[in-house]
Amino acid sequence: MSMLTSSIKNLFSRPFTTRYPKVPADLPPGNRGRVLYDMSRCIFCRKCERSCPTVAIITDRDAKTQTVIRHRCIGCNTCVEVCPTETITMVQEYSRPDTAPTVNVFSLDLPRHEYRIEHLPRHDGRKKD
Amino acid sequence: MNEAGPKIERNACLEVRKRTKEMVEAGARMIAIVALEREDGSIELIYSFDRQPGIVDFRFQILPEWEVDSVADIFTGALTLEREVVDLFGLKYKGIPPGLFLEAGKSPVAPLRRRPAPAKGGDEDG
Amino acid sequence: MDLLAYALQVLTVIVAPLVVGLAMGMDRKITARMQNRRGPPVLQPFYDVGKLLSKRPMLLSELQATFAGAALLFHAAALALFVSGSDLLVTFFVSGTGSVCLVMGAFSARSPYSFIGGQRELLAILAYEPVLFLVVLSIGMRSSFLVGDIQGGLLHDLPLVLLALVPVLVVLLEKSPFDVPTAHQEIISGPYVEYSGPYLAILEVARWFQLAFVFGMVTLFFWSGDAVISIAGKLALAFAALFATIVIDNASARLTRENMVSFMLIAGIGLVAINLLVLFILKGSI
Amino acid sequence: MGRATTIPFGPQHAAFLEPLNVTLTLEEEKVVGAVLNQGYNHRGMEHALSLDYRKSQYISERVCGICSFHHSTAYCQGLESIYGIDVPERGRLIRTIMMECQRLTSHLLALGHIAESVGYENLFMQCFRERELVMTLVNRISGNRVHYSMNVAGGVKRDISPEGLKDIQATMSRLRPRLRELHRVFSRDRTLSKRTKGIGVLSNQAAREWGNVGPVSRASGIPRDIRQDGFAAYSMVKFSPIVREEGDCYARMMVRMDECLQSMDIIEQCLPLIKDGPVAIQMKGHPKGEAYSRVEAPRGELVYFIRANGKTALERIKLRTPALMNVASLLAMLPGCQLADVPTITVSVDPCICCTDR
Repeated sequence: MSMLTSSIKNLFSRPFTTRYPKVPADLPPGNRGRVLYDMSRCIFCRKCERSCPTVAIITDRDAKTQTVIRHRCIGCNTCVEVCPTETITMVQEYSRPDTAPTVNVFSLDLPRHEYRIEHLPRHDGRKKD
Repeated sequence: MNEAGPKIERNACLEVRKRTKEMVEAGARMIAIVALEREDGSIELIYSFDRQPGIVDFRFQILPEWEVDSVADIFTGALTLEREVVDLFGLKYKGIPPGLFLEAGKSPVAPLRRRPAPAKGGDEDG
Repeated sequence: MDLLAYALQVLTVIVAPLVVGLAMGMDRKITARMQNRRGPPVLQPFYDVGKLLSKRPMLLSELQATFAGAALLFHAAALALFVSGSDLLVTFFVSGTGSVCLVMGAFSARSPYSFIGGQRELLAILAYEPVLFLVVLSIGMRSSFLVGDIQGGLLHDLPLVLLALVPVLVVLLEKSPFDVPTAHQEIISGPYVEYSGPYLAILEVARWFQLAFVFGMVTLFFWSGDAVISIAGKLALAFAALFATIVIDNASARLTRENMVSFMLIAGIGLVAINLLVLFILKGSI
Repeated sequence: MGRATTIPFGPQHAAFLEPLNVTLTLEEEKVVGAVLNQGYNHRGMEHALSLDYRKSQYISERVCGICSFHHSTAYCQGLESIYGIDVPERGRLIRTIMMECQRLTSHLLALGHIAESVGYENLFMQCFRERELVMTLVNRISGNRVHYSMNVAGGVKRDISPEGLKDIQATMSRLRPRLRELHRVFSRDRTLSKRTKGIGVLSNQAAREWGNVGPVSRASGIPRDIRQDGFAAYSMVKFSPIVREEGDCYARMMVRMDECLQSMDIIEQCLPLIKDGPVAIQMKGHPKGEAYSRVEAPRGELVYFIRANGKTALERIKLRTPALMNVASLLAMLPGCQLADVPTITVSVDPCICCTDR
């Protein structure tokens, strides 16, 4: 019965929880949400692709695109650190939840930090040998 | 330990019980059994003990078909560690059944052993 | 009996479980606030039942559906008898039969969790029914067995009997420390585990009827000549009982079966006995 | 009666956060036999970790969500000792602070989980509310709530700013009275102690035989804490392992509760020690050699064995997680108890199935 006092106290104090999907989450500055590319700076050196621990980045030199497989990205910040031209930035907000695996395609014809969302069939986005 | 590792020895399988008993009587605690496959296909087993202030280990090398003596009756906790080796490396321990992590008959056999490489560079996709 | 009174009774039988459903929603909200959370909307129990009703019916055995329906019927009949002002003893036994139907439904599914849940539910019935029975007896002896004839003075004369109803409510509302039969961390909601979809909804509604009956017993303790004061007092008393169980729930861990049976029998029967004894000494008669 | 029934406890069970199956043989409600089945979460982590040593510190965090920093620290320490380098002092202190923060979150989770397993929902919520303070703190410091991605071989890659240090201090002073209150509830609450005292006793002898580690062994009177070996910056702070003798669920619970308070002490001792300087040093070349690396994770001693042969892929990396030893010892505790106590006992060893199965 030791919780008696704190229960009554809680009853008359404001709830600790928030109405999350309606109210945005309280993300601190420096939160690693997701990566965005500024394609005008990209030199297609493939450093990010090679450094990615989860093989979430596909660089296409011919089509001039960078593809991020969203559900594979773990937000470890490695690509941001290795990028020689500061093409990649990490933003606070998380990517939106989705019902199917999505890839975000960054290409030169899109404005800065904008991307095209494409859906992948399941089990795709993995290198075939 | 030198780079080449210990010699492949049949007797080592039997000696492990003696060494474990010594260790346990000296108040040591077994912390891990590390199995690793060497280039020549033999298996190196490392039994490591926490005997303060440091780690003491006992290593030997066997062929994968040999049966190893179980030390689970000397140190009960070794049972889990041995079953793990059985599961992941397909070794045979005396009286220890497989099936700690993997389901017998349904899961891949010995997932941590090198497969008979179909082509080179096939390690990437696991 | 004139038609208006009759219509009023039918309306009460329909509305009472809905009020209980609303009370369940308030219970969840208050519990959440006590735990410093926001909690679901007050209408959540109705959303839940609606959702359950819209699901595909699935059963392990046909008997389960029969017993779920029987539980609903018995509990509804008990409430109807109670509202129509008939004998409290008969009402009590009809309601008890409804509880047993739940156990039978649990036993009719071939599942170990359901079986253990059924056994525990039987044990719970063994623990709370005697107390409830004694409460009924003391109300009947003090005032009248016919619900329609019961008038004021119960709260004044039998306060400890009312107190004995609180642990009964704790068991029926499935709250710790005595949520033993439906302990979801142990046996995953016990007797309910093999029910799903509309049948679970039926059992939930049956529970509302049962609770409406027990809360009805609580409301008997307050009576006033003025209808408005009477109803307000009855609701306040029922809410106080609910609030007491919520406070107990939030300040205790679940106890074991043995604790439940011994506490219920010793404390419940003890409280009723002390009350009656004191009453006997003070007034010379019960 | 007297006929034994077999019930599957898990892999999907309300008391477990993760898939673990205990097949119980019951007589009435008394447990007469138990068989553990695990492996529902086996992901082949040892193989995945050995693919590329430069990326493995991120993957090793993913072995387990609630002791992620300990995993990556163990991995990085292993590589560092293969390279034979010493991490700068600031880097070690930051690691220590992060590890203790994570111990706080992990222990509060375990405590809340024990409270939940005996149906004490309110206490569970309170534990998680206080845990949230630490979670948001580490989110501000590291950029993420669970997987900090701060460790690299050679140190840490994200420094703590002076404001961050003040933030830590402020959070600790906010947290302390709240944890004292929790400590009071956990130690004094009568219904809770009724459900945990004398339940699931693991004797000192049994704990030694099963090779238990961490809070489980310390609750059975084995005064062993790997932090005393002084990895990271633990040689610079003063603390002594918390040991209890009873070996029951209550003792395991209270050891965790006391360790929470101790963690705060350690963090507060670390803060003034932090001096300006580098947080990491760069390493050259591929690793070659082998090393054992041990850290005291929230659940106990975590052992990494790394053997590298000068290539990108490691030859062998072996993880001996604490939960593997502790979960196995359930077999010694379960027989003879009541069905109602099974969730409490299993949860009191803090079974992290992600760690166990890897």
